Amino acid sequence: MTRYIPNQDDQRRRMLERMGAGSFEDLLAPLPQEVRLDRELDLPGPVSELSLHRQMAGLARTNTGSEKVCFAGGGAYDHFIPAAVDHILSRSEFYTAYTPYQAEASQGTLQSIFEYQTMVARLCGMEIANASMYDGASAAAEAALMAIRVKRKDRVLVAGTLNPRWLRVIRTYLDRAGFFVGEVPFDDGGRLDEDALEAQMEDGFSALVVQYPDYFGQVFDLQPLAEKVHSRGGLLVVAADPVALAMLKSPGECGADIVVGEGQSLGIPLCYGGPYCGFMASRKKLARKMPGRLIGKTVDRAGETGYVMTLQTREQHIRREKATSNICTNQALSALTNCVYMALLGETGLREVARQCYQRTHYTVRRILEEVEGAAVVFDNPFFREAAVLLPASGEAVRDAMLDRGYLAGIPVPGLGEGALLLSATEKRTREEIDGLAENLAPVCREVAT
Amino acid sequence: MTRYIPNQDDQRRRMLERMGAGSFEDLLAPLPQEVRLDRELDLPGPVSELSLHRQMAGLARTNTGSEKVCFAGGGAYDHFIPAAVDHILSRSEFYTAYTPYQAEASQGTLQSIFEYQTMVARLCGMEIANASMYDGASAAAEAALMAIRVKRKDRVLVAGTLNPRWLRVIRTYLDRAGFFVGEVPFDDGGRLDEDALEAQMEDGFSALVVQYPDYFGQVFDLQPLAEKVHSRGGLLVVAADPVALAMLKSPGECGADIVVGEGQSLGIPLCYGGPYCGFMASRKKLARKMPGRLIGKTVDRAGETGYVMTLQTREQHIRREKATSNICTNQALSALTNCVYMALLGETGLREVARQCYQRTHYTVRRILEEVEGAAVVFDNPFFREAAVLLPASGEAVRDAMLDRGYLAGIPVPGLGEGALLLSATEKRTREEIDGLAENLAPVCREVAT
Amino acid sequence: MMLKGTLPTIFDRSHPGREGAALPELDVPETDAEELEGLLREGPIGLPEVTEGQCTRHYVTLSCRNYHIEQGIYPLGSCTMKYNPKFHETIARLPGFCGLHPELPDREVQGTLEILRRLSEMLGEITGFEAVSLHPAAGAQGELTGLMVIKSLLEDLGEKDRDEVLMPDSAHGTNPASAVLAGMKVVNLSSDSRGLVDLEDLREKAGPKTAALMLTNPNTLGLFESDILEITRIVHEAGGRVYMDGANMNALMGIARPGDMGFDVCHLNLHKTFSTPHGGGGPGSGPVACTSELAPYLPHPRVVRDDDGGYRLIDRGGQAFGRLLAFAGNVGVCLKAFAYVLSMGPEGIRSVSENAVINANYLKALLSQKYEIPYDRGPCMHEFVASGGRQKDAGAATLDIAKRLLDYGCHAPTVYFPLIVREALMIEPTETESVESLDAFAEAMLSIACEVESKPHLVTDAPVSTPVLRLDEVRAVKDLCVVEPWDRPERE
Amino acid sequence: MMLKGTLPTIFDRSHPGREGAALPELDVPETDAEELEGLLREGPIGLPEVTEGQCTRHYVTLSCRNYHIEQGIYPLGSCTMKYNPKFHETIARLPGFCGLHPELPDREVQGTLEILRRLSEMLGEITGFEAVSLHPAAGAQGELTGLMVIKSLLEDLGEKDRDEVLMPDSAHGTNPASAVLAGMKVVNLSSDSRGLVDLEDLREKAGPKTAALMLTNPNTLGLFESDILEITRIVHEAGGRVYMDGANMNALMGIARPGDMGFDVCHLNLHKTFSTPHGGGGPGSGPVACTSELAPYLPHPRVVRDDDGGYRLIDRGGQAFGRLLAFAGNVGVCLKAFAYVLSMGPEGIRSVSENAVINANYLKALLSQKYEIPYDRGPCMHEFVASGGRQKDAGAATLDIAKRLLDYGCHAPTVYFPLIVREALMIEPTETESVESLDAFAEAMLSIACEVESKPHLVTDAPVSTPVLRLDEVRAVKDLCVVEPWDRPERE
Ligand SMILES: Cc1ncc(COP(=O)(O)O)c(C=O)c1O
Ligand SMILES: Cc1ncc(COP(=O)(O)O)c(C=O)c1O
Repeated sequence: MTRYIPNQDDQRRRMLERMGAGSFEDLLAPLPQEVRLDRELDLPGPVSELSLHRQMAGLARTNTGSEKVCFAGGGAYDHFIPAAVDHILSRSEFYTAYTPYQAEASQGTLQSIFEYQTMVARLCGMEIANASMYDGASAAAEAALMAIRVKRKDRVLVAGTLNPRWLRVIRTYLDRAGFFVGEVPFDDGGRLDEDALEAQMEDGFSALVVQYPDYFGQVFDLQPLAEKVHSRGGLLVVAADPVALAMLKSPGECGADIVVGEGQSLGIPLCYGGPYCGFMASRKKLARKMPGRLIGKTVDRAGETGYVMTLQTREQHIRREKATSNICTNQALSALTNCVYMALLGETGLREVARQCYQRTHYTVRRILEEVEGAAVVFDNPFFREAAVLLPASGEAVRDAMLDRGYLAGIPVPGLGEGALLLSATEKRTREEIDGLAENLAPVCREVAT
Repeated sequence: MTRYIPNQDDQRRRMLERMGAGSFEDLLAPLPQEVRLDRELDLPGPVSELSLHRQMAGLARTNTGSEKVCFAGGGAYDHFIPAAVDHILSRSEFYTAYTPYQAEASQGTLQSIFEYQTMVARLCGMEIANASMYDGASAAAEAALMAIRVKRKDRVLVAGTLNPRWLRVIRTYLDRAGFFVGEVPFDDGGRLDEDALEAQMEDGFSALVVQYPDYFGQVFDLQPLAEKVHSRGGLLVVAADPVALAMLKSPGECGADIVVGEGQSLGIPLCYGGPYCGFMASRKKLARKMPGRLIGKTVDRAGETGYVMTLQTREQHIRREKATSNICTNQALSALTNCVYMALLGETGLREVARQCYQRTHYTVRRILEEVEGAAVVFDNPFFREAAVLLPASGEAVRDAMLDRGYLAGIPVPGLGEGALLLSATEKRTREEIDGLAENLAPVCREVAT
Repeated sequence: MMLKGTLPTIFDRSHPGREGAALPELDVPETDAEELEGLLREGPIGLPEVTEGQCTRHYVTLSCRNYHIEQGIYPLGSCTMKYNPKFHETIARLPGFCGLHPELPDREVQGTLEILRRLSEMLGEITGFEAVSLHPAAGAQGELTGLMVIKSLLEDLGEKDRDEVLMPDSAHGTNPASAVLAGMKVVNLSSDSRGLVDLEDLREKAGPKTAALMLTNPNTLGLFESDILEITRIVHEAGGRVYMDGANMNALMGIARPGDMGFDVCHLNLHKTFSTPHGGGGPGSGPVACTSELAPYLPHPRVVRDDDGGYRLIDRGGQAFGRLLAFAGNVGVCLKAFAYVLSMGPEGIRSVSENAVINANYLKALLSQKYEIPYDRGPCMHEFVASGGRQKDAGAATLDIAKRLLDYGCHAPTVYFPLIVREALMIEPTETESVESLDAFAEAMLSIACEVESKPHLVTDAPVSTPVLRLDEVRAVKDLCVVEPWDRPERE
Repeated sequence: MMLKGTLPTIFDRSHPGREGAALPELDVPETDAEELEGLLREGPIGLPEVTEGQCTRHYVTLSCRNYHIEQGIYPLGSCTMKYNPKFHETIARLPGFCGLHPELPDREVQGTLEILRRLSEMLGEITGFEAVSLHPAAGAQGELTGLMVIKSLLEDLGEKDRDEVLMPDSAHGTNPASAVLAGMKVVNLSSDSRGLVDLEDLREKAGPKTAALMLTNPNTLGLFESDILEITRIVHEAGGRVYMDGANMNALMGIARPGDMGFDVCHLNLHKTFSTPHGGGGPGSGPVACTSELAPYLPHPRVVRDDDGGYRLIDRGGQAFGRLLAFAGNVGVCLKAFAYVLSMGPEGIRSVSENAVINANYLKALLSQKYEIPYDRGPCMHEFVASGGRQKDAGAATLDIAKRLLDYGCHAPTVYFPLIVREALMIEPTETESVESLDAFAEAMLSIACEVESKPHLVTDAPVSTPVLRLDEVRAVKDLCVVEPWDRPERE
């Protein structure tokens, strides 16, 4: 009947006979007549693979954005992905398997995720890491909830320099569960407002969530913040860019208690926002409060090393309403992607990615300041691979006009000023492309401004 | 040092120590100084994967031909290839393995090629088939040589309606080995010249090689020819289009002794001519004269079914100068491609491919005759999925002008007349594309003619 | 040929200086990073150093230690382990789709928006609902979304006190966990002797505090809730809404629709019913479909079609309860599900469910020769639950049977769920298994049942053919080790 | 977990009506095919009918019965089983390359022509020759090409009587077979006590009938022919040409060039030295490089670069001896080799050979603890030949050792070749194996040597861990069965 269903009429008849049913209708006996659908579904198809190919290729072509030279970041980056990554992910052994419920028949998934957890923990400078969350933003929200489980205060503070999308996700999760979010504003210099922070901490809180580097790319030492938060009895939750961690002091070293982040930059295609992969690492003593799956090392009957899902009593299928989270299916294949990517790039490769992102973004900013009269950086602090630039024209209008010239110039951040554009250059952006961006921005700003 | 070489300086030092060598230079002791290269090779690179990607994508873009709507055939066809084919071929188990010298560790390759041989034999209506040849043309040449081994006459006749490229290949193989090729011309009606054939057979011959359908797409019953050839003591070698065999009487049924052909249309991309895959099938009694590898079924020590390379005493690694051919590496992965393609399309699918090629090519010819004033078919015989059309302008000029309009309209065959174009439409050519071809041909013929 | 036992980790294969991927040289003038002094990482990160070949060999070797759907039957109940069409994987990798930055404005992403919109409509048609959100990343997040939607409506209606979620004791663990995450309380309903919702109990517990009933239908026993119209009526009359956990939708497509049964909202698992791969545990996608009453509360972002035919993402405003992910959702997964619906067409989609139901009933008939089938009063839907109770009494637990199946080259069913069946074996063959495959699986199960009687150690010692033998889960908890230990080199 | 023993064939999985791929409906008006009456096939073809899922599962399951390079070391001597870079596979699949019809005129295929031209030049530089043809599909066809080129030259020089090809007794089987196919006679040369060409014998046999000497260098013992300059001189003085079988070029790249040793022509195996995958036995590519004297005779087609920078295919005319394939050659393989040279660069290419040589010598040193190494008078090049003679005397043949290695998770070396070594084990580790991998292989070999001494049945009964046990090759010949039997249904 279709290319995905093997049994044919004669076989179905024989099967129905075997179970003593006269026809398929007999099997529907438990369904009241009133709920049975008495018509065919109103759906398109069926289409052959060749027609499907034509239709999908046509739709893909209308996604003109995929061909624009990308200077947008904001939590999703246009990185180079070695071909070997997809070779491994395309193994049906990995991508068609279920959650590793039968450990002895799932050592491939289990060991690779154990390796993933190890890499994430080392990158974050933490003792443990879990097997992945849906994305960075939901990982941050789950970290906030985790902090509440640990500290039992119903309020979590969030730095105003956090990615606004992430802030909305944290708000949604916490609001609906009956908890409170306090936003700590930043001052004109781009720094967290110390007084506001002090004041908010006074009121009692379980954790402060801070991004590192922050949404605007700024890098501040986390250590003083960690000390302050700890001295007030809270946990420090750091939302980190994993690429930055190859270059910057690890949050663990600075005193963070929980580190979360978005793994997209580690080998995952942009794909209009998903599937991505949230990571979460923490101090070991918090293990039992952690949401999500954890893979642990153990031995088999013969003493050989093997891996299993562990601390399952935290999870919904065992603990039900007392579970540390409702997460079940996570982003395992994306976590494997991160793992393989990090293994391929390795110690020096990932450092080099970080270095090039840093250098290329700095060069981009420099060239824009050279080319575009009246352009300025919004803040004057050290930044990593993302920068807010103030242009002499509406950020949104400039972005749109630049798209016509083949560039996605960045993300408008009107909150920082009408002309503010957040931009980022990865290792993929060549000098030519960067120069092209800067040289096109100048006339575009003039056009748009008038 | 590079991403493909694992050993590092410290490791190499330790290895050299272990074998008692002071340095790598010591290992070059057997090379006279005079033959050592005293400079670095003059080669480009090294380039990173990302740069390589840019360079290769750039080169691919200059291959403008890949985007033309393809109506060319002539032994290579633009067929639809289901995605599952590449999924299977991309298994490193298949594509990174060597020739299955250790049968117990190569059952994957061996069984699948056994299945391939079976499919080929059934398609051809023959009793046996081998594990593949380099391409259809060299398979035809090897079949001619095989016929000479069987019949011990040093001359082989070739129908003039054979693909001229194949004729050149047969000539090259036979000439160089000291054998003779007699070409049997065709008459104005597109049929083999019976008298010439009779005359050439008189002189003694080992085989007649005939294409089915012939180069111009024409289908003639092979049976009378087989009888004639056999009655004169020769073998009939049929060079067949495997897609046609899903629709037409099999050569085996018609009395062919050896059937060869090009497997490209069974799942292999066009790729500017290679790698393709020659197939060869024959009567069982000729097995010991066959060139190339043969996979056979057997049992293991426990009586379980397994597969091995068999009749190896025909092959070069055993029989050396007495081997039936010098072939060693063949086109195994392409044969696997054919196998998986045929399994996916299956009995009805391959028949449908044949039917659609037939119908679409006929529609194409009909539309051209409707649209292009003065166009005619060259021959008036039944044809399968290829047809020679005579246009009122130079075939080559028309082809070139049509390329500018986005069509590869066919292959000029000036031997049939200045305006002759050989064209073919597969199941991939939509009605819209066919109409477009015909409608563009009309003005192009006018333009070009003037 | 495959080596069994301990395998080195990728860290064991590392040697300083090896590289697996190189970048192009930096071609822009360098800034010296002195502004970052004191902020820079010192000492190694601890990532492995291997070549591309070593890396590939390591993970390919690891992969071969997995059971997977292209190896054999994978009858995990409640998981719908069907075949994942290959071409749909190709589609999701087309640069036009996977190269899209999520901050691109709508006009640059029309193809993807169109697909998201049309997929929503398809899923609405299949479930019988007005509106669909593709935002949730998995079933559990779908549940949370559905409950948040209900909660938002109730708040708007001024019914803040409704904070109880009723659910049967056979419910999947995510149901109670999601209810709590949505800030609600769980009230368990008992199942009756049929294995269905106990109407008496429901009538008793549904009341002014009821926010919702969460029901899986067919339920986790694989049984259709025959009283569904009565059930939804009771809850509605009590002022609550009814949530359907649609994990088992593979039983119903084209046959019956939640929207026509009185449900208000349901989630689907694209990674089950809609053939997208499970990926060893994700990513999935858990769209939520609901009535027009609930629609305004669905989360951001949503895709609408404008009068000019263009598609637009709505990411702010209205009554949406918020958002649960930074971006639109697991878009790549949605692409595959869209392709699946197109590939199947309406007849094919119904045929999926028909064949899923036939396959399950056939297997049930075969297995009932040796295994107890509780609640077996008539046909099941796409799955059924057997009990290993008889075998347990003979000395082999359901866990042992599961492990033994691995030796037979089959994956095990879901075990010990639902909780209301002793020694549960929850079996879902799916429609993509052939009758030959079902026969072979049944043969393995029956043969194991015989082993339990005659040579139980074969079963209790299983598995013996897997890369490792039975693993010690207790020890994994006791000596918790979730990251490879590392002697971090001292900083200079 | 993997099922051992007999596996059904794809035909066993077939059932009428199943389909694995569907075509779009025919959208053109139909011709009725009555003109074909009497010419149509009647009755079924006999192809299987399976779904995409069944097909995929079948071949994926089969694939798991293969040993492969991403599983472990594959030290087949003379085969250069190195790692196949993944990105090069991606390249060959770019539509811009794989979508090109071979009858397209030059202007439409400039990218591919440029690559073919530049690859020719690179290979010319690596081998030290003037001209290169990428036409031959594999090494053996390269040999044939090389010999035909020599033959054509000799004919032009009026030296038709030169029809003897000299070759050492250690030559690969394709060498004599190719000579015969080129219409020449084979004259064997003996090897001397060093394992090298016996100069005396050569001087004796080289003469007025000599068309060519065919020599593998390093030879099949892995030894460099130290007298190579003298050898080529002798042949040239006798009026012959010298052909190098370049299958072992992995030993020499960037270190020494055949063109600088006095060779006239040589072939390369891109599927060995240049990292393109072997595909389970092909496709490969066997380019031929030669001196300017021989260049005019190289086969069609060739690619030239015109003054305007455009590339052009020459497919007719000149002195070319003809063609051996319908089209240009195994172009897809050439693309990968081109990418490989670019990826490596000049230093990397030399480093390939350096590491290949170091790896071989290291392994030789380790194995010499237990295995006899004949002709071991100094360093080997990229491979070496051990003898299992000692073990044979103890009761286990080289074949047994080879099979036993499979149980250790390693592939076996090439065995019983070259013929001049008793119980030969020809071992080529390649540069892409790490020292850890070499150590593990040596450990396996040494451990097997111990087994031969203490528990020889472990070796003679091997393999036991493979999907099937030792196979009966004799029976495969006796009861020849190369296609699955089929009861062709009678025609109605
Ligand atoms: C009945 C049921 N509900 C909910 C879920 C949760 O879905 P997900 O794993 O996609 O979060 C599952 C998955 O196993 C399930 O079987
Ligand atoms: C020394 C030698 N010469 C020639 C060949 C033949 O090469 P191919 O198999 O590519 O035809 C081989 C391949 O095994 C070889 O090892």
